[in-house]
Order: sequence, then C-alpha cells, then structure tokens
Amino acid sequence: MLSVRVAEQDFSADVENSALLECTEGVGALANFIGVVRQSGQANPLKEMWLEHYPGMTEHTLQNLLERAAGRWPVLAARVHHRVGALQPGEQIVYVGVAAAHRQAAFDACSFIMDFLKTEAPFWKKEIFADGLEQWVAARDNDRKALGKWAK
Amino acid sequence: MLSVRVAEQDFSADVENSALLECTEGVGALANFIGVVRQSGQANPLKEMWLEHYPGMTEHTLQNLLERAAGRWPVLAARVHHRVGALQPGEQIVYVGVAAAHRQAAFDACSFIMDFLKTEAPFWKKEIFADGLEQWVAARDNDRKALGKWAK
Amino acid sequence: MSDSLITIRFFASLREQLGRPAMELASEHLPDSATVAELIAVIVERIGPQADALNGADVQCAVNQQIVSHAESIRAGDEVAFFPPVTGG
Amino acid sequence: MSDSLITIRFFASLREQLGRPAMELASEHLPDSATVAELIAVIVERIGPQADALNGADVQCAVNQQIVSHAESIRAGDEVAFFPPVTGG
Repeated sequence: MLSVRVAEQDFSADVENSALLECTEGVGALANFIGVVRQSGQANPLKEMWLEHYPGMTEHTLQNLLERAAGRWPVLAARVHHRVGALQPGEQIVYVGVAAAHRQAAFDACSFIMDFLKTEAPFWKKEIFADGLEQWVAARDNDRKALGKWAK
Repeated sequence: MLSVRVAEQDFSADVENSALLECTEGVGALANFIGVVRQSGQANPLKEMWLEHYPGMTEHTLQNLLERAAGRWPVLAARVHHRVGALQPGEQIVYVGVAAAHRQAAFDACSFIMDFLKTEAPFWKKEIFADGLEQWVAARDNDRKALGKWAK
Repeated sequence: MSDSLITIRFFASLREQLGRPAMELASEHLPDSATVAELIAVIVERIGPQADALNGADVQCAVNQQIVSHAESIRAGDEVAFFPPVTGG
Repeated sequence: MSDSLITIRFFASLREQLGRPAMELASEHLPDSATVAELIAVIVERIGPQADALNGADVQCAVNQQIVSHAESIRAGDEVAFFPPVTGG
C-alpha cells in the first residue's frame, strides 16, 4: 500500500490518513509530515512560491523512496502527496504519511522519506516576493547532512 | 501556543493542524503522530478499547510535557488531543502535532512528546474482546527503553 | 473541616481490585507525617487484604497529582492516588 | 525515425538560463557512445555561451530519469535532463 501523487490540488491529512488505515490491519501508529510555505515577517515578504517538477521522474523517485523505507522498517502503508504550481504563504506543500504497528517505525520511516525527498526528488522552488523579485531557492547544506543519520 | 485537550470526542488532524498554523509565523514543518486502536485478526478479536484517565493530573502532565519539548527544540506551536472512554478498533486515540520552522525539530519534539506521554501521562487502556474477556493492557518494556534516546 | 481529610483515589486495575474508585480518611487516623507506605498499611487495615495490591512493586503513587516515592509524607488535605504503570497513547 | 532523436530537458534556473524547456538533437550529430560531457559541448555549440551553465559544478544530469555522472554515455532515443540541486518538500 504505497501511493504517490504529484498534483496542483491541495490535500487533506484526514483523507490521506483514512486511506492509510483502509486496507491495512494491525496499524497502531501513523506518523505524518506536512511541509508548509513559510510566511515571513521581513520587509520584503513572500508573495508566492512556485513549484516546478520533472513529471514522471518525480513519481518514480518518490515510489522508489517509499519502497526503500518499506524495506527498512515494518511499514504497513505509506503515502506521499506533493503539490506543484503556485502556492501562497501558509499553504501546504507536501504530505508524507506512514502507518505501522508501533510508533518508532512510523516516525523513522516518515523522517527517512522526507530526508531523501528533499535531496532526490526533482522539485524546484522559486520564491516570488512582494516587490517582484524572483529567486530560485538554493539547496540547503543541512539537507545533505541530514542523510548521514541513515547511513547503516 | 501549547494546547492540551482530553475528551471523549474524536479529533480531525486537519483542524488541529490549522490551529497550529493559525497564530504562528515562520512555520515550515508540521510533524504529527496519531495513535490508533489496532484491529487484530486473531481468533478472539478486540471488540472495544476502554480508556481511563486521572482528570486534572493528565492535563497537567501533558502541558508540562509540551513545555519541556518547547524548551528543548525551537517549537513554534504544539497540541495534544487524547481521547478517553470507549473506542472501537480502527478509531483514533491520540493526536500530537508540532509546528516548527524546519522538519528535524518538529520530528524530534513530536517523538519526544509521544515517548514521555506513553510513560508519564496517567491513562490506562483496557481491552474488551469478542468473547467477553476484559484485560488491562500491560505497560511495555520498550516504552521505558525508548526514553533512553532523550537522555542528554 | 474537610482539610483534615485525605482523599485517596484508585485507578484502573487497582480500582477494580480494591472495589472502589476512591475513599476518604480523616488525617487523625494517620500518625503525624505518615509516609505513603504507612498510609498503605492503614488502607489495608480498613479495606482488607485485597488492598495488599497497593504494595505491588510497580504500583505508582501521586500526591496532589505529582508522582512521589513511598517515603513521601502525607498531610491533611492531600489528594493521594494509586495506579498501575500508565498505558495511554 | 524518432528513435534517432535525443530529447534534452532543462529545469528550473537552467531552463531560464538556456531560454527553453527542452530541445531535440539527432543522434547523428553526436559521436558514437558520446558521454554527457560531450553532449554538453554539442549543446553549447548549438545554443551559445548561455549553455555554459550546464558545466556548473552542482548541475545534475538524469538519463531516462535516472541520475548519472557526466561520464555516462548517451544513446539514440534517450531522454536527457539537466537541473540544479533539488529543493522540494
């Protein structure tokens, strides 16, 4: 029960979580991650976030990621919904949900998926500011470093 | 923005997450944990889970837990909703939500809160099986051991 | 008047074993600065042998909603609670 | 016929710098078993100096949607993509 969706449309964590529970017995724990477009209180606030992706490769990369997580922890079901297109500050960007019998596997698999999504899945963010400035978001060094904790 | 609710009523992760986002600037990451009454496929399946608690002490313990998490990580907001009373297999038991600027703090604080909730918050579960057998759930050794990872 | 009472609460399996959710005890029935362990002895005297369950190795005690050891002393007006290890979440 | 074409895609800042989301190249314009590095040289020849951005140290290349090194060789019918480090999530 591994499911990936890349779309402009928003998602509901409740709906995603229900889907995680639907066809799977033995679920005792759900871990979710939701990424949000940060509102900034700066002089030049963010007006919009633009999310570009590589159709096809994105879905394959995410599916592969879920499979790697399910191979490493006793995952009963996992889902990713990642949005693309124009997003407003405060809007949801990504949902990652993992169902497992116990919480540690759910937390670890969810965190693992997010860490690799951040460094492997072909999405790119552009920030459009109130004054018209447009700027591609730079990759964060911390995102590369975060992978270290998953080295076996 | 730390909020605790103990109630018979169910919760919606979407509603809780919206509340986390409402009064807080700078949120980029939400981590959620949702505990669920496990459905078992055994010969004598679970009919109902009964959740008892110590009113007053429960709320204080959970509030204290959120404060400890917020003192340790850069938490922007955190909420717990824990249900009590009769729950059916597959129903939600507990929601823990943490909002932070970045994902690692959100994941860590959420996992920390769950680990201590499991060992400190005065809730007790009783399982009522299809054949009428009633049985208090025994504390899990693994829940005590899980605290080790938070020793500084 | 009610300040001289000690309220004692039992939860979960202990509530069932002792056959009651709570009891009250006038503080004059306890020695001065009685400990939790001494309180348990008085409860067993009152309720009978089923209250021996309170001496279980994993029984937890809270005084005024704070977890304490059995060496803690009890004062008039205190709320004392006994319960098994918690299993929420 | 279309199998002799190589489809080349550019994303994000590279798409903007090269002024196009994609281009096609007949495989006969590439040496046999041309590497990604050789493909980049041909693209620069065609498009002009703005395509030098493809030689950036952090530019990633995917062939048929798998990340590869610049030493990987390209075959007719391949889909080749160039993009900056990813920033989703």
